Amino acid sequence: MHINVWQAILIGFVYFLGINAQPWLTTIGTHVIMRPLVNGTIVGLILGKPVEGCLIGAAINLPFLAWISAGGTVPMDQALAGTLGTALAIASGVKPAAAAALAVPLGLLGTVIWVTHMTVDISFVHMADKAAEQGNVKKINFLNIWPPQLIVFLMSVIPVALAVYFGAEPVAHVINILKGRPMDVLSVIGGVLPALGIAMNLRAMNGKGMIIFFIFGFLLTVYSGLPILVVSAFAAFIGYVYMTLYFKNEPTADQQDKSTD
Amino acid sequence: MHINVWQAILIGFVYFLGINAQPWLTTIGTHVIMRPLVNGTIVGLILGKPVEGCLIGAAINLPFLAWISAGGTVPMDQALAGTLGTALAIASGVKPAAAAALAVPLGLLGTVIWVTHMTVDISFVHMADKAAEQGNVKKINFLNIWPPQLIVFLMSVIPVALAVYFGAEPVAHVINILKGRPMDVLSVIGGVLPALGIAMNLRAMNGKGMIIFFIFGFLLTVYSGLPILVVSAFAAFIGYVYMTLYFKNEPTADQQDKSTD
Amino acid sequence: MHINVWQAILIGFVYFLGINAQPWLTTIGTHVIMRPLVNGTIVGLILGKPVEGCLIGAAINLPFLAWISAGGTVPMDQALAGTLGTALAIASGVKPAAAAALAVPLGLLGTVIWVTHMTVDISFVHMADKAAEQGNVKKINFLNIWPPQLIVFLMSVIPVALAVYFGAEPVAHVINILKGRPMDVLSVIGGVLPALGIAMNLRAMNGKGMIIFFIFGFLLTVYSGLPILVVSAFAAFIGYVYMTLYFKNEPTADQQDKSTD
Amino acid sequence: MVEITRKDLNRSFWRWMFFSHSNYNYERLQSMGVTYALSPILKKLYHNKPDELKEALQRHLQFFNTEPSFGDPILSISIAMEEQKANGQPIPAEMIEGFKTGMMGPLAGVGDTLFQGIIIPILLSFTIPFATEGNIILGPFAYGVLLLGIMLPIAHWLWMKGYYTGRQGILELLHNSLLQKVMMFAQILGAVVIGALTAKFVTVSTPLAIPLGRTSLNVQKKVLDELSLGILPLAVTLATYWMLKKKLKPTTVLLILIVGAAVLGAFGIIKA
Amino acid sequence: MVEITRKDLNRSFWRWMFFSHSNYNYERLQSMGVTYALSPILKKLYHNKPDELKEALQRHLQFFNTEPSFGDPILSISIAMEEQKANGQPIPAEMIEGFKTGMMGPLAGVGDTLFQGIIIPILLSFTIPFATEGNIILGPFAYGVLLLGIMLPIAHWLWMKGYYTGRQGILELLHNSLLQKVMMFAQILGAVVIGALTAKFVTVSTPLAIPLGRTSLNVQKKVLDELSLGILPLAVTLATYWMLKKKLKPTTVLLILIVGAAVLGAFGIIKA
Amino acid sequence: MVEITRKDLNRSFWRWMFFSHSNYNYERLQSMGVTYALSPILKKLYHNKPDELKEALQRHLQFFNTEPSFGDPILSISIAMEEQKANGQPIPAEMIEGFKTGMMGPLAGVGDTLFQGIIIPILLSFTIPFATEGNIILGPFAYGVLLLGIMLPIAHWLWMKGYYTGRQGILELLHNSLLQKVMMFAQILGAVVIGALTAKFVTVSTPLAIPLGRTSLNVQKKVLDELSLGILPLAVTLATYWMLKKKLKPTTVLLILIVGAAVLGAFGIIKA
Ligand SMILES: OC[C@H]1O[C@H](O)[C@@H](O)[C@@H](O)[C@@H]1O
Ligand SMILES: OC[C@H]1O[C@H](O)[C@@H](O)[C@@H](O)[C@@H]1O
Ligand SMILES: OC[C@H]1O[C@H](O)[C@@H](O)[C@@H](O)[C@@H]1O
Repeated sequence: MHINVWQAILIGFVYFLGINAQPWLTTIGTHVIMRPLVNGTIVGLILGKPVEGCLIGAAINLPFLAWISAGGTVPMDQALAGTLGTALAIASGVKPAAAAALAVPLGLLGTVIWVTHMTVDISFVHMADKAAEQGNVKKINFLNIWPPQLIVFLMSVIPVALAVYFGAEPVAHVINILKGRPMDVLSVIGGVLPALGIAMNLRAMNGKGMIIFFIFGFLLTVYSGLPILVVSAFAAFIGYVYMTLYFKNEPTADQQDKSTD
Repeated sequence: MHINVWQAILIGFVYFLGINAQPWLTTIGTHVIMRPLVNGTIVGLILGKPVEGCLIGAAINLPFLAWISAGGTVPMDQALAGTLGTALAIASGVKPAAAAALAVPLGLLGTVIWVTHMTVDISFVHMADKAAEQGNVKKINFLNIWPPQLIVFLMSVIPVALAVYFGAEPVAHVINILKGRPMDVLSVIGGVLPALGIAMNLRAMNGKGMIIFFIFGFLLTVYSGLPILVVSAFAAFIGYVYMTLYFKNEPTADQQDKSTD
Repeated sequence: MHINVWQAILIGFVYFLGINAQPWLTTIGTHVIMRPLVNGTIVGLILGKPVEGCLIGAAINLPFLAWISAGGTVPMDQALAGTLGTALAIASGVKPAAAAALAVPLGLLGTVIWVTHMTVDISFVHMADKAAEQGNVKKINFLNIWPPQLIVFLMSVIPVALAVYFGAEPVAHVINILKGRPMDVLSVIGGVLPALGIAMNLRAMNGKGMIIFFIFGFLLTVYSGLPILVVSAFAAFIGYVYMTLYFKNEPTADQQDKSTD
Repeated sequence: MVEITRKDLNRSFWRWMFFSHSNYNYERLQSMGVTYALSPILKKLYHNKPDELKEALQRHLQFFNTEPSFGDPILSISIAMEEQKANGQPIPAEMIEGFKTGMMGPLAGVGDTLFQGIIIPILLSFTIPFATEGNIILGPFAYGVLLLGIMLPIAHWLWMKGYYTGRQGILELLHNSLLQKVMMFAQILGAVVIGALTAKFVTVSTPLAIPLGRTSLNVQKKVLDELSLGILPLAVTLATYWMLKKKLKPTTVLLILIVGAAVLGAFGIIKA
Repeated sequence: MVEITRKDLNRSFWRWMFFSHSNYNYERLQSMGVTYALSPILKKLYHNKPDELKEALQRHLQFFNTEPSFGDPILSISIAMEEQKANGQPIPAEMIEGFKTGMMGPLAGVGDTLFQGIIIPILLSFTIPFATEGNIILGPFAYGVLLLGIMLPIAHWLWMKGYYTGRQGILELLHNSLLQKVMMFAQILGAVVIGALTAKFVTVSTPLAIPLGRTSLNVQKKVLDELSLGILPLAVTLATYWMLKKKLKPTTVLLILIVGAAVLGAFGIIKA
Repeated sequence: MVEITRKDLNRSFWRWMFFSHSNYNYERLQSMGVTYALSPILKKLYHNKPDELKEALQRHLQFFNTEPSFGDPILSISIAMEEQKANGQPIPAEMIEGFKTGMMGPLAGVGDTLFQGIIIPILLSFTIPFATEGNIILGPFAYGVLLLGIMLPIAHWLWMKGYYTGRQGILELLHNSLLQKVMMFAQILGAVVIGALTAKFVTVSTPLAIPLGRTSLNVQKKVLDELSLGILPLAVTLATYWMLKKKLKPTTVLLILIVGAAVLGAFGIIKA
């Protein structure tokens, strides 16, 4: 399908909003818009295909399940994978699993923008130091928002808009050539990639026992066929019992509550 | 169907036996006969339709699941709902759920009899005081049983027998008029009422954690489709494990047993 | 089917290897070959019907599930039941359950061989005492292996080979006569016998609580229909949780590991 | 010296079991049942002492109330005390009275919770499902047999235990972790079982369908069931629980349920 | 005496929520976000004291970094300290600075684990399954609403709690077993849920068939599925976990997965 | 000074593994196996001291019995003691003898329970189901491989651990909660697994039908299965367990089972 200039620019803007810790409800807002689940859907909306965007975004999101940014590190840029990836996938009519295989590597590219941003911003801090010497609060406030955000804005909107506008056709062409076996291989990759997100999450949880609970969840789901929400209701039950028994000898605010009601 | 005089009187007598804490194995016997599950079946037996009585009695019993009489309070009179309700329902051929919706409110009526009983009985206590002054054991024993029981007997058998004998036809008539939409609404009510018995029971158990176990039981049943006996076998397993782990550091008679066998 | 001389002798040799604690990887090897599951299959292999051997061996093995030899006691001789039983069952074409009913009593017979062995061997100990006085290490070593093993060899290979060679036909004949009702009764017995092995195992585990876990495993399997391996995965989960909560206050090497990784 | 025999004890026990509430009243509650149950023993103990008999009768005609089965050791221990008193031990009347009024509350609390709050609902939960299929044997009959089979032996065991081990024995029992363990086990069992009961017997769903152009969205199947099967019955039950927690009277809640179900049912928003 | 009002606190809170990272940089990280958020309060406190205002601005322009939502009480407590200082209490600048640098690490640790490591993955696990069926409402929309509905109230509550109960209140919270309980509960929930996710979304099986004379042995159905359904997805996930444990970088692992899947897929050893 | 090398230790280990029971007898049990296993080491240690060699041989020809795999560190520790003795340390013969007889009981107890009572039944439970479908690889073969793969490494590890950490190391192991944890875990696993085994392999049901007028009541389907599926197999197994608990000999129980099943089967009361 064809993508027009305005759509391309809007998609670039979605990417801008999804960059790690961007303003407009900083870490909170961006924990939402950064996720391909969300920005993929928005991109789909812009292109008039929200459901496709949702399906593809969800697929791209899985390998980023446990994406953690701590201390300013950004392991991969899922916002780029989500926005650009979804846009190109919709434009060339790829299935979600293959789309994920194609989009995830884009996440590696995006970190360049983040590093540049965090480097350039240093100069504004030094200006702020001077403003502080003069007690110029207004200037500090201005420096915190306008110059750095303008730069990120340009650095994010322009390249993404260009990539979407000019990239859609060639990518669709290449995809067309790949039909058949190569496309199947992409699906295989797409089917395996979610393992990364899950494994990273497991490691982030960091505790031997968690592997046991993880395998339990896996087997319960595989053999019962229950939906995830129901599995998680049972998990909550188990978690509650485990937690209660584990901490039973340590009085908490909670228990004191109990004894008085 | 037609109910004859003797059946009506017998049903009244069943109600007499089912009043809270009546003699003939006081609290123990009446914990049995008081329950609509039981007296409904007996009423059915008297009317020659034991299975119908059983079905209706069970339905009427659910909202009274957690009926608790403590310190002489009687929240509702389930014996009246069970006996009179089942008799009238059988007489007019109502389905169990609708029967429950009709019978439960009768339970409110019955408390009048109980309150009267507990008030009138005071006078016999005062007579007993006098007998005690004279050391007249025989008289005290007589006063404990004959006068008060005669009064309850009349107070319970007569009105119920009358209600059953004269009520059956008009009730059946009204029910006949209600066929269709109004009857459906009664079924809706009957479907919701068991929630009361269950909720009262939950509250009587009194402990935050119990809600969690309750929801677990609900979800397990809904998603596994297992019969209640089997669910309760699993519940017993969980209860055993929980209890053992909870009390593991406190030696009990039980554990001392263990170490020696 | 016909069993030839060499097959009979080989089967006798399998029995020799399967006698409690025989050499060639003593207790370890014989914990393997002693089991009807294993020696039944080997016998099947010798007779050219490995799958039948496997099926019958498995059936015979169940009542011996918790066979425990402690301090040299040998409650029953499962190796004889497994080898001779499988050989005769294959020869007469009996179904596994009935085969088990026929073979298990053979286990009682076999203990005679074991007792003889442990009695005769005493004489070699006395010879070894003398060798020790002379510091004759070589002789002690010889006495530990050759004389006793030769005796067990003869005592085990000969009778079993004879029983297999000459017994096959008469047994097949008898079995043929038993077809119909008597055979059904054998199947009934065979269906009940595994209870013995399981019950002995339960007792060996020795702890009230284990009955609860046992019943849980039973009900879970009966109502879920899951294969045993999957049930045991869930059991492992439960065991892990139970164990962790049970020992949570006692630091172990394991936990110290955890805190440093 | 007068001695209470096992037979005396049993006789008293059955008198109590049968007639504890026959003259139940607002002024003294179970006092006449108590006196009735103890009277043969009092007669025996104070055989030739009419004054002491009178005092004893008056003593036990005082206010008394407890859970009849679980609280019965209070009476058998009182018997033991009366026996010692009759045989010359220096036991003042106040001691017996104080003991009775001191113990009747705690034992009623535990007993009511255990029997009426846990065991009976569990037994009903086991048997009602059979009854709703018309099975009288596994339904009402099994309920009655199981209930008597559980409660009578407990009551009798406690009565004897009370007389023979005395106050100390009963207090130990109350604080023993065995009782706590049984309570916890029964509570968990009960909670899960009434959860199962909710799943089977609270029935409510919605027939609503939201029109979406040519097709329409089945709210029950496409929304509620996606979140969880049976979410409406569960919600109704939890809402009822919440109302009770907010101290609404059961009769009020009953009314709310009836009117609510009637209105929503009449407007076709819910169905059975 | 200048007093900080609830309105002042709220204003600062939202400034922090919106612009904590707008000039995020390698030298001082969130320092400018902090100064931006606190500046209205500093202006109010040091209204007629330009020198003290300058010092305060410089103080907060120093290096600072924490988890913005969970670590925000550090800032509200700093506000309380600045208020006392402005009102003449002997609070040296070093105390405020020391407090900030001392607390930012621990709170970032707990906060990152709780939010990014547990809550967000759980919410994604709940909503992605709906999204893969094209359900936008229960998918991305529900994700966003739930996340904001959980994180914003926590952040705001902590901010207020910080100002009103001070350092002590926050330390208690950190060591309280309630926090540990919540963490453990959430971890278990999370672990089970991502196990379920693995079952639903990691897809890999083998089309291999071992020829056995005339028939052939379907490896997937006759061998792998006999051991456990989904054993390949589980193995792949655990292998990935193991690689990460061996300190391989995520990007390296990503590469290994892509190349591995491509090669095995191309040779027809595995399929999606 | 004579030194025992790793190679010496390994040699002894395998001699023990292979021939511990080759001359097993009622008088001294494993004593000749012990002497056989230790003899190369004794020869080396007391190379030029024929008298001490004789004494050592006689020492180890004394009564000895333990679980060969789990109890093997007793022998490797004895080796360490003999080594020190040979090198002049003041170790009296009684010390070595006392150590052996003191340790052989406890280690046999734990070892027999762990291996024969738990691990072997579990492995059989895993593999027999495959065997009953004729799968030789996942059946008997897997059983053998898994058993050796578990027991041999444990035996070898303990042997080495015994020599190098000595008595102290083994005692610590025995009282360490790790061993208790493993035992508990294995017991629970085992109990559940043999429960599953009961469900799959104890087969008994009733063909009885109670005539009720024109129709008849299928006892299995309408009564037993309503209470619980598989209630007869479970009952038979628990009854068997109960008989064993009542100290009946396994052979007696075997007889009861056979006769009982035969009679009930012949009269058509039960079927397979
Ligand atoms: O680690 C604390 C904090 O550091 C940076 O500000 C970002 O990476 C945040 O996402 C993170 O929460
Ligand atoms: O509360 C103790 C006791 O009080 C009254 O006697 C009745 O309500 C009983 O049902 C109850 O057990
Ligand atoms: O009890 C220890 C040990 O005794 C004998 O050697 C045999 O019965 C072994 O199987 C057992 O392990």
